[in-house]
Amino acid sequence: MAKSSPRTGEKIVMVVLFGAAATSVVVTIGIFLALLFPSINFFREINPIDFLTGTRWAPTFADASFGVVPLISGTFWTTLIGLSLAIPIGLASAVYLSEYAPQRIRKILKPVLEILAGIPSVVYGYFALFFVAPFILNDLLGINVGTFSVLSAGLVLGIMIIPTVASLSEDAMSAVPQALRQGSYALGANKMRTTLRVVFPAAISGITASIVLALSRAVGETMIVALAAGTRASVVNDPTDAGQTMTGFIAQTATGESTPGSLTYNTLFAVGLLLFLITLTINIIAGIIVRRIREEY
Amino acid sequence: MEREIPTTPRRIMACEDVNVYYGDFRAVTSVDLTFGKNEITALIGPSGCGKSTLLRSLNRMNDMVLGARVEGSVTFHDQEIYAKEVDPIEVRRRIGMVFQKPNPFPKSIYDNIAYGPKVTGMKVSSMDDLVEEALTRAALWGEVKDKLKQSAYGLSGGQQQRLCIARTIAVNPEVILMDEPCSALDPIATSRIEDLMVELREDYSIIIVTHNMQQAARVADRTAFFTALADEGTGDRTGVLVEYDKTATIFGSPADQRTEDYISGRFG
Amino acid sequence: MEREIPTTPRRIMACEDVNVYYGDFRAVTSVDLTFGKNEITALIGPSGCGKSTLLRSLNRMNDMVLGARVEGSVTFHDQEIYAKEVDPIEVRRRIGMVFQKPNPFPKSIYDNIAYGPKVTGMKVSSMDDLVEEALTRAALWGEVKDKLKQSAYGLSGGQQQRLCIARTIAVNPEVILMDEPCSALDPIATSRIEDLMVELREDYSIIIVTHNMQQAARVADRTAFFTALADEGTGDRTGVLVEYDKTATIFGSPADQRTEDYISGRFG
Amino acid sequence: MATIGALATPPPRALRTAKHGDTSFASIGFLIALWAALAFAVLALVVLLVTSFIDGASRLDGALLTNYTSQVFPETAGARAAILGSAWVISTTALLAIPLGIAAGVYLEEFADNRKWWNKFIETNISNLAAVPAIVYGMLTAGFALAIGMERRIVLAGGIALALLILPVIIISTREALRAVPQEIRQGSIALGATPLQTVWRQTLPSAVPGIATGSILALSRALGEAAPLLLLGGLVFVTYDPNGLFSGFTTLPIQIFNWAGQPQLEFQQVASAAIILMLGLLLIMNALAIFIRNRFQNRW
Amino acid sequence: ACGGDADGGSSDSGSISGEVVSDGSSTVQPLTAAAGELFGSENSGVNVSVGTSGTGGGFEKFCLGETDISNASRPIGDDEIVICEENGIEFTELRVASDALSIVVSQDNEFLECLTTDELATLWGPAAEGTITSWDQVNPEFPAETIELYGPGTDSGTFDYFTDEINGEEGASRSDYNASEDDNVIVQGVSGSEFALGYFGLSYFLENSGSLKTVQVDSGDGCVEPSAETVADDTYTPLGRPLFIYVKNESYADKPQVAAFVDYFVEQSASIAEAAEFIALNDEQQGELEDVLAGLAG
Ligand SMILES: Nc1ncnc2c1ncn2[C@@H]1O[C@H](COP(=O)(O)OP(=O)(O)OP(=O)(O)O)[C@@H](O)[C@H]1O
Ligand SMILES: Nc1ncnc2c1ncn2[C@@H]1O[C@H](COP(=O)(O)OP(=O)(O)OP(=O)(O)O)[C@@H](O)[C@H]1O
Ligand SMILES: [Mg+2]
Ligand SMILES: [Mg+2]
Ligand SMILES: O=P([O-])([O-])[O-]
Repeated sequence: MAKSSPRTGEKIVMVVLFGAAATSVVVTIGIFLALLFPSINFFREINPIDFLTGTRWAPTFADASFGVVPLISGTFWTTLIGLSLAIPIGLASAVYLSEYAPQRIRKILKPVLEILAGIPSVVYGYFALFFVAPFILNDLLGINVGTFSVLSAGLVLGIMIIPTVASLSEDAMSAVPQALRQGSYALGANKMRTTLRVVFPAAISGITASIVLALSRAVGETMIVALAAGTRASVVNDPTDAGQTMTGFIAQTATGESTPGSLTYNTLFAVGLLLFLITLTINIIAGIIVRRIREEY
Repeated sequence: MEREIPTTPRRIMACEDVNVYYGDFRAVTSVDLTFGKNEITALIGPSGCGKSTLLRSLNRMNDMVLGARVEGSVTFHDQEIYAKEVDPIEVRRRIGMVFQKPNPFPKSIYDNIAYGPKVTGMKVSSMDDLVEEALTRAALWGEVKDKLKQSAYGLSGGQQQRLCIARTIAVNPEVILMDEPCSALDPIATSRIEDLMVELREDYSIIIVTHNMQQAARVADRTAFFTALADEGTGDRTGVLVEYDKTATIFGSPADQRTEDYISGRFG
Repeated sequence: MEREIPTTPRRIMACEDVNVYYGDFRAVTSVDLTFGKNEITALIGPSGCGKSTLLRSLNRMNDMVLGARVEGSVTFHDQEIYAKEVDPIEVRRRIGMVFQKPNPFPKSIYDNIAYGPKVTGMKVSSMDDLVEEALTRAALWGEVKDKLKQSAYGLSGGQQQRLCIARTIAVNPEVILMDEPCSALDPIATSRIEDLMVELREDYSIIIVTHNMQQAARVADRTAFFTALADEGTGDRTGVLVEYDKTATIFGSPADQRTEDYISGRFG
Repeated sequence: MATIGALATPPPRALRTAKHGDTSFASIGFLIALWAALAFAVLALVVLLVTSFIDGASRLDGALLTNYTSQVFPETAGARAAILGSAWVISTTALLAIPLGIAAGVYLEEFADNRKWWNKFIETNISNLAAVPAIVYGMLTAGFALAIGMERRIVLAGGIALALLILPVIIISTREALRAVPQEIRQGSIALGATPLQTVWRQTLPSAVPGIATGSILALSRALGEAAPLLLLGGLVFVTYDPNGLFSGFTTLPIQIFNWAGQPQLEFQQVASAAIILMLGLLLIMNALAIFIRNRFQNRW
Repeated sequence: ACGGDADGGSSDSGSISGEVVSDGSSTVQPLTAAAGELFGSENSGVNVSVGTSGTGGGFEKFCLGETDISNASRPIGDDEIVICEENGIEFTELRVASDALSIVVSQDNEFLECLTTDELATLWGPAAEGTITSWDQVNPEFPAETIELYGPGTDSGTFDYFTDEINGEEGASRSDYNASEDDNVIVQGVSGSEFALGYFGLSYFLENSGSLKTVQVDSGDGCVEPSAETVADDTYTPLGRPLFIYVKNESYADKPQVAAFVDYFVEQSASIAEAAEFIALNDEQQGELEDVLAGLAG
């Protein structure tokens, strides 16, 4: 709704509404500044290159070292494992719900799946720690993991983001016009081919968006990795090892000593800034990709 | 109409006592119709009289509609298409369909045509040739031959509809069903499609639903006029066949008063 | 048509050199039209020729469409409705509109009618009386008087459309614009609406867009025929007024060949 | 060029083939794979619920609701302070985020001219905010509290952090709910002489209420389960009094669970599991409510 | 830190009410929480809140004046004293209980019975980082299996105490171990692997003696088991340690609820330690404690 010449009262309301929308920008700027100032102090003391390329992370030890690569490797592995579980399961669930499930079943199953997304991540953390690692991985699958491993944290993280992938992809596929399916059936295509070759490609921008959101969730998830991935900040080469993620470090350190102004405090915010920039970059790139795909057709 | 039309159609498809239900609601009641080979048959009648419903039951597209159910006999080359052992996928390949709103796939023009042959597993010696031929037959080749790799969404409405016809031709059906194929198009695009239908009649049998009586008069060999009556049982309105004859007869000297009222614009 | 129609309309609204743009695209080019008081004026023409666009520019509904822009003069009682000091809200109250698809609000029948008077701040001595009168005028009172508190969605399509007309009448407009008000309705509902329009003509001036030429012939006093031509500047198709005259003249002896072609079903 | 022509009049051929039908081997295999995926997801949920239940069932008692946590008597420790703390924080969150989110959603969906760069910018910005890690909102609030000299571990700070976290979710679901209201309803109202604002207030927004309510409940249930941002605010772990205002210290259920589960005594592990069940129960109720609203009040346009 | 009913009156047992804000050591937290709880059962108007920022984190807040009491598992450091002085915070140190910093391994572990302080230093020293990864590097008699280490994080007083005593410098430690302020994480980690080792306060061991066992420590006078007795008789060296609360003098003087709480804490230190499963002070230590308190009150 563009122009209109509202009365004065309406103009005031409109300004208020605009203000509400603009709050989001204020929040973003706020986040940026809140992270930036302590980070600047951090980088006064620590060379940014060393920070980004160093492979020893021991910021609070006597022999301190600020190479963030171990944390990035931890985040990378938990995210990778989480997505490798969530994308296939989530997409397959979405395809079933959107293309195959009878209306009645869909109405039940979709919300049931969404419950997975709503379960507190603290609960998931203990689930990974007390159930997935000892019983599923060690006993059932015979994969030898310690109590803490990026594998168990990543898998449970994957379970948590299944509904993010499934629900949004399902929305995208359901939004594909019925006319396209009919067109395909009328050419003698069966249901599987129609799904894979017409519906799926037509929904690809929505599906990509769902995966990106799941990716951001995985990168930013804190409690699961803080509880189940371990706290040893070494570069992770083997997913059955323990490791620490960026969020895990923040959570662990912030619960303890984090007096404003201290180097530890600044370190937290430097890692926070890095985390924020990573998710932001992912989203901006994904936004461009999604738009590109959409424009093509 | 300079064309000779046999008194009885050379049957390629037929309906016998066909009733179509949506759940408990009977949308079409007891239709008998014989469709002729290499003819254009038009189905006309006021909105809601079940034309689309009947058309969809001719190639089992109704299977896709929740709650839809067909009773009676629909045959194609004298085979019952609703028989247990019949594969509906094969039915739809051989009885193609073009829809009211052009519905190209969000793919390139080329891929739109190649899609059907690929998914139906047709043995094709040269896909390029097949695409060219289908587009040529749909009178579209000249306009698109330089942009085969571009998205079909860049075409105008009329071009898109011809693309959909080309796509249907590419899987080599015998019958083409069209549900108001021109109602979303402008007059010029409409007349191109009408010309195309007349050409296609040489190789295919065409059944078209149209709201536009002039269109039926212009292109159809035979016309069936439907209307909606109160169902004797439920009182709901249900579609019935009023009259079926050569188009010239339907428009010139209809046997039924309701047909005449409709044709002359007194209702509808 | 037993009715006397003056040669020149008794002007209530008029367009002068009206052009309507969507962004850079000119959808309607240079239209001059005078609408008569207590007359029904029909706008006809093929799809996409800008009928709806022009109609929406008569009560500034286009203000709501992103990118839409009206140039030229549209007057109501000789006042420029696009003048700076004019309140579009007031324009819309005095020039009501009825849409193609019946669009009752998801409220009770009563509240649907009462909505307009409430939001426009009309001083109403008895809302009940006003509701009854609007429904009576829209020939709906008898059918709904016992279920005023029930949801409007329980009504049939035809009843819903009459409810929308009643709702429009309730704010007491002078002109009622209708955009294909019957195209979603069955023939019986259509003929009730047509009867209603003829009745309403006594008190209101009506401008109707229709695809159905028979409908124009049946109800309109005057008919304007539009078509779409290639714009001289851009080459895009743009809507132009071909001919405007008494309905009898347009359908009986049109001055323009294109009108005759359209009327006789040779195109469109 | 004869590919089609030659085939155009084939001899009548049987309509029966199994090769391409929906009963082909590939089709069935595909369907089974889909089922398996969905079964996995549902199974994960069931296992999670069942294991939580087994561990905590013995402590699902009245004391869980009415007692404070206890260092001395872990076997009767309760979540009273955490339940009340969660209630305080979530109410604060709701009061902050819902009106703001709805207002922003209404502006963007109903009034913003999305060709204007600033509106586009706001839109992009909101979708990016939706992906910002929860813990970052905790850092923002901590930084903000520091800047204005506000205490960090109070109800208000927790409410602000969680409100910022769910704000984008509420904006987005408000917009979706508004978008689902057909354009015809707006046009009908405008054509009767209603102002755009009246139209929103009396037609569009009421019609969108079920959708907005559903989205808001789901967002709040997410906030209820969040611990990370509150940890950043130095969330208290041993609270044995009822929070009594916006400036009161507090603990919440997830933080209490986190703390209990970190204690050595078996009794604490049990009460942690019981609190998990309590929280899952709350969550299921909120989800069920959202689904109920979605199904019950969904408008059939 | 909590804006509770600071001035609300209480109905029962006298007139004291208000807040007692404490933070600091996670080792001492159960002790102070137990004290608060026992105290609260007699003085329902008083709210004692107990944070767990770690000893170091607690002192930082304490020296900024944010808390009344700071829990500590090591004595306050010189640099911390400076900050307190800068901010005009005067305080009193009260030793309220004892602890045996315990080295723990899994019940499944069969080769670790006793470690010398030198072996501990080899295992945990900064030089071990990335190099000492297999048990046979610590002692050739141990199996050639990968070492898995768990310990408290750097905010922890336990960490400070351990590194000071074993590695010779506070904060000097290898960093490639699983560090956590949450001692139960250490319990989980160590009990999960027969080649894992960790350290924390004795009470965590006592609660988990089903899945863990302690390693004796040899500081030159033979292997000694950590226990209440060996701590009380000072034979568990160097890892037997005092636990403290630090009280802000101003709070003790101005806030009756703080004074009442601290008095209670000192008087009942034995029963509080018992309730929280800590090692109570011996008589001599209890006497010293009461003297210090008398000085503060006087
Ligand atoms: N999917 C469906 N479910 C239930 N009823 C349906 C469905 N499709 C159509 N109907 C009903 O069946 C009747 C016939 O509809 P159909 O679409 O076949 O009519 P039509 O003659 O094609 O009308 P039109 O000219 O408007 O396209 C109508 O009453 C319609 O409401
Ligand atoms: N909101 C819009 N934005 C951009 N272009 C539009 C918009 N609405 C209509 N148009 C274009 O303006 C031209 C005229 O459209 P309009 O809807 O007025 O035609 P019409 O004569 O009412 O057609 P119909 O009979 O199909 O309703 C068309 O080319 C159409 O594509
Ligand atoms: Mg139809
Ligand atoms: Mg129109
Ligand atoms: O939490 P600490 O007792 O180890 O400081």
